[in-house]
Amino acid sequence: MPIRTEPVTINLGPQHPSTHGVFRLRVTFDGEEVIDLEPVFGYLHRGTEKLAEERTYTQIVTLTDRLDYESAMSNNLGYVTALEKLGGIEVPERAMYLRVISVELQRIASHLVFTGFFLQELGTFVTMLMYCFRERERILDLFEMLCGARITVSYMRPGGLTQDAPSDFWPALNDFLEDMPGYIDELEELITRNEIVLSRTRDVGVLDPEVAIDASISGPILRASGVQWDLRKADPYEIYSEMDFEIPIGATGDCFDRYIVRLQEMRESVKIIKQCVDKIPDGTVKTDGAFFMRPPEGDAYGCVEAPRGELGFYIVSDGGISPYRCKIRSPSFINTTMLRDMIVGGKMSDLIVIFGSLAVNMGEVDR
Amino acid sequence: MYGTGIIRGLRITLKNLLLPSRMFTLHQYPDRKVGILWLAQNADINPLKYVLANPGKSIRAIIGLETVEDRQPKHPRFRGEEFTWYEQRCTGCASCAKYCPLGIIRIVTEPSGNAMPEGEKYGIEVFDIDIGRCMFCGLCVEACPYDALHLGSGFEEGTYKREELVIDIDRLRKSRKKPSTWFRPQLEEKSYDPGIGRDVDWTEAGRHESPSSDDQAAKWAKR
Amino acid sequence: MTRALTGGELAVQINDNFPNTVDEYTDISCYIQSNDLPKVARFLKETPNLNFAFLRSVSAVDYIDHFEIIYHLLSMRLNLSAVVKTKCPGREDPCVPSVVDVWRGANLQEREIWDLMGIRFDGHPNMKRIMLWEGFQGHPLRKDFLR
Amino acid sequence: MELGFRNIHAFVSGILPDGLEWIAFSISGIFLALVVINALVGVAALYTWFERRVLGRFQSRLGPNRWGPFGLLQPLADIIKLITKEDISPNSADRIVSTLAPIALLVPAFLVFAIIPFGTNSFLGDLNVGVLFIMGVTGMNTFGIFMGGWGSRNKYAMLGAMRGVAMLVSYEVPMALALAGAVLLAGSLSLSGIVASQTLPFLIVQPLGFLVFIIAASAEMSRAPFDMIEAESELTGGYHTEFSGIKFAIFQLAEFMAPLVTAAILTVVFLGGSRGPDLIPGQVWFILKALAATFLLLWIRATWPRLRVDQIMGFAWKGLFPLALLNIFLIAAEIQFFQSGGIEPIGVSTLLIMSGINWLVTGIAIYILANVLGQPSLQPKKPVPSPLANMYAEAE
Repeated sequence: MPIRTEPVTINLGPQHPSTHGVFRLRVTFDGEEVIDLEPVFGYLHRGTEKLAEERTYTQIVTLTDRLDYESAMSNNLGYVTALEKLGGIEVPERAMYLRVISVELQRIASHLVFTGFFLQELGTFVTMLMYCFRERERILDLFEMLCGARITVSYMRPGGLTQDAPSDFWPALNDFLEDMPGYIDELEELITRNEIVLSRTRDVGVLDPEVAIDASISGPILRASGVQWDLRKADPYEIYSEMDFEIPIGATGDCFDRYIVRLQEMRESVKIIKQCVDKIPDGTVKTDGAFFMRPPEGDAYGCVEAPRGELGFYIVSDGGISPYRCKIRSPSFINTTMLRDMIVGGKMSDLIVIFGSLAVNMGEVDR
Repeated sequence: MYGTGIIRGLRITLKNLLLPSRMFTLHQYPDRKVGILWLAQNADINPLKYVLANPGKSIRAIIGLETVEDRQPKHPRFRGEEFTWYEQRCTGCASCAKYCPLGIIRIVTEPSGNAMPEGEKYGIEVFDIDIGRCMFCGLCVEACPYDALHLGSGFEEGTYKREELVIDIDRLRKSRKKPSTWFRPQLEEKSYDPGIGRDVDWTEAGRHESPSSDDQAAKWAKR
Repeated sequence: MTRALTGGELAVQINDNFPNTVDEYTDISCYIQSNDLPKVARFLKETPNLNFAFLRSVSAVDYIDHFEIIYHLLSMRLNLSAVVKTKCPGREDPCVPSVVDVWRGANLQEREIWDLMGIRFDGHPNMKRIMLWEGFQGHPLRKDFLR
Repeated sequence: MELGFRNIHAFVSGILPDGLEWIAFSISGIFLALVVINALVGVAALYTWFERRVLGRFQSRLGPNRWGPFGLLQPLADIIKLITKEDISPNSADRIVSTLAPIALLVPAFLVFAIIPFGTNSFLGDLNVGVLFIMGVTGMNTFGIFMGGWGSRNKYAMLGAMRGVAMLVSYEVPMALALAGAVLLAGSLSLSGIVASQTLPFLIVQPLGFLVFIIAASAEMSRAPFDMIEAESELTGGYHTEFSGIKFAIFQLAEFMAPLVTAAILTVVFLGGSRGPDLIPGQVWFILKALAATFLLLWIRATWPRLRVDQIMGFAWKGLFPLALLNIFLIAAEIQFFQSGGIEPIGVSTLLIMSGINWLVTGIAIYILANVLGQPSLQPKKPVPSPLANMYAEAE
């Protein structure tokens, strides 16, 4: 007698431990195998682009904090980069160095969050999450010194920064830079050679470089596929052209490569920050008048390499005090394009691992 | 060899279990349990002497009941709640209200104010800040031309009702003046720390020394 | 350093192959007629000396009398960038051809534009609302959307 | 006087007049059951505290430390909270099955303890088919898990239950085979007999059996790295997703009993039970060894991620099953060779020779198996930049 089976449809989310916020995946299973999947977005849609149209240019900085709430500094930088391009504002050199320091710290913090949650989804019972958050806490302390807030920093302003770093920031930063390589070594020893992690992530969710480029995927996911493309090298903003660092890439584009690329990026970030600390000049960090800026009529697209990929802001100005249109190209949103193709055919556990390896942040996806 | 990687992982977790530097990285809030050694060290006497001196406390400490208050130290720049506002400095210009991205500051002025050191000023009738919606971006502080509004340094403002989160003028007047040094370099120069420091008087909170009449005369006479 | 192709350079290249498709061009961008978009897109992607394989972003701007769709293109092999725009007149059911066949990366972004701006993309495989729920009235990013 | 069924029975029938044998039997049985179950629940509650504290330390957290000295009253607080909570079950759930599920899961754990020899004797006296009893009873928890998943009418729970049944049934086999090695060596099915024959702990004599047993047992109790039944990042809790209140408490109790059961069996079969230098009483030896075993299980739980469902099944059949067979074959051959037909117990010197051979064979077997199972694709590859991008290009 043939056994009658039928596929099961499960709503993974909007509240589920592994969906990084409120996100729903409508998954159809045949036993343990995923045969269809449809992502459902929009649970965290706050209309940031519409809100930006009725705020002044400086006020929008506070909105950008809330896009990718794990990397507020990078969002700030992405926005002010676009705005400075539009308004033609020169940034003082010290401000650029401090910006790079804070952005790279944020990259480390964001990658630590990724690592922690990725391994949590692989099933390490909270341990790695706690280790990664312990390290991240020190970065957040540094942010508190810089700007008084830990997550929603609002540190950057068009034409510079709100404030120079306090005097006790530099010793604390040096301490952190000395400890961080050891932490990364520890993480690497804990996980990188772990056979369970390897067998769970190797050759899972492979993304070919051609497909990745075609699907506009950016950031560590693109680099894990073997495409050596990083805006910090390709189109250097701020003072990245003076920095000496490598762009790590992956070999196959599977989940493991996405993890290992991020781990190596943390090392490179430490390297960049060290160079910045050595080279930082004295001077002011602010530009007069930029707080109340009115850029000329026109449009500009500015982009930075945020921890999750290319974060772009397309700002159209009509000469007024607030932008006519402020479009956000959020990396997380576009990186989910290939979700279905990567997951279908895998097991349920693969689904969680692949989705985790994309490091999608819902604040940024839904905006 | 295949299979050794998982053994290394075990080594790292054991290291984290045993090494004190990796163990005590967590602050328990708002108080933490202390042992007898810590108590003795705090009292700066020999542990043995301490036990003899305070047997009750020692027993409590040994069975793990003794706690001391322990708060996460925060940087003076910490952008906290309960804004610090100096009525003497405020002219009622409402720059803060204009620059608030959420529009949660409400100011009502009346024109018959008395004269204050920085010039003519409006009397302020209403100054409401709805910190239920505030995100502590600090743009109001940044916009204040007279350094009248400062961010506070606290973070324990839990209430049972949203309405209680609105800070009105009476509360602003009465609250302790412990401004955060965020965006206030003049306070930072004095290495003021709201966590441990005293209250700041309105004369100290400004970013300028008030110029003497001679200076002012000299400055304006040149033009 | 990524070199931004000026609108003029781009217009020359496109006009050589497809006459009368370029409406106008400015320093940074070049306006294409919306009907010719798919073939111009394919040309931009597959021509070796342009090779715009990476679609950075698709944006839409509401200029009251017309909509503008902006394609930010990037060529990773040549480190070139370009901006292609197209105009889409009319406020009742504006429609432009979809470029999902050329760049898969446009998939979600075009859906988002349909959702928030109300511009329909012809040939898109899954033209549904993405951020808002089905049955939502209006398109919030339009300038005349008041709520 | 040791607390055992025989002692109590003798005591009670001494008081009662003759001819009321059945009353004496019932009284002593119920009394013993009450004592044992309450003691075990108490121990399990203490163990939850231990597990949470140690896990907390592993994860550089503090663990429960607020309620009572060192947080020792935390389990009590948890129990009170869970008991007073509303017991919610889905509208369309199968009430009978879902109510019975926690009980079906908890009972086997208690049953096993009836025959574990803590000191020289166990509660129920010495059961001469102890190992068979253990295998039979621990196999029962499959029913509990499947009833929980089926009865709660939840897709996640159902998936967890299906995974659970497949995994538990598969891992029964290597577990039984690993125990068979010990039985062969001891020449007895009774647990006391196994303890008595361990002049050298079987951990040393047959490391392969120990390894297979501990892996299979951690799968049986669905602990990391085999916790896919309740994989909280995938199934949001697995078979007990829909349970709350007292039912959930019983599920948790059963779950925390599982390591205790495993540690007890492990101690008896492989660590020499209550044997040890006479300096300390046997019961203390037993507890110490069991604690060490639970710590090992905890340590693994704190470190390793979870395997995928097909990998878990593959590991059971391709990895553990051959190893367990090899172990049995090895032990049988050695007994045939060294004991040469006699029934007298094997001497320590012979056991040492045997363990030498076994350790060698274990190393070789694991090495070979690791190279067979370990996929070459797990080796790191050298990344090559794709020609599709050149970020240093200077366009003309």
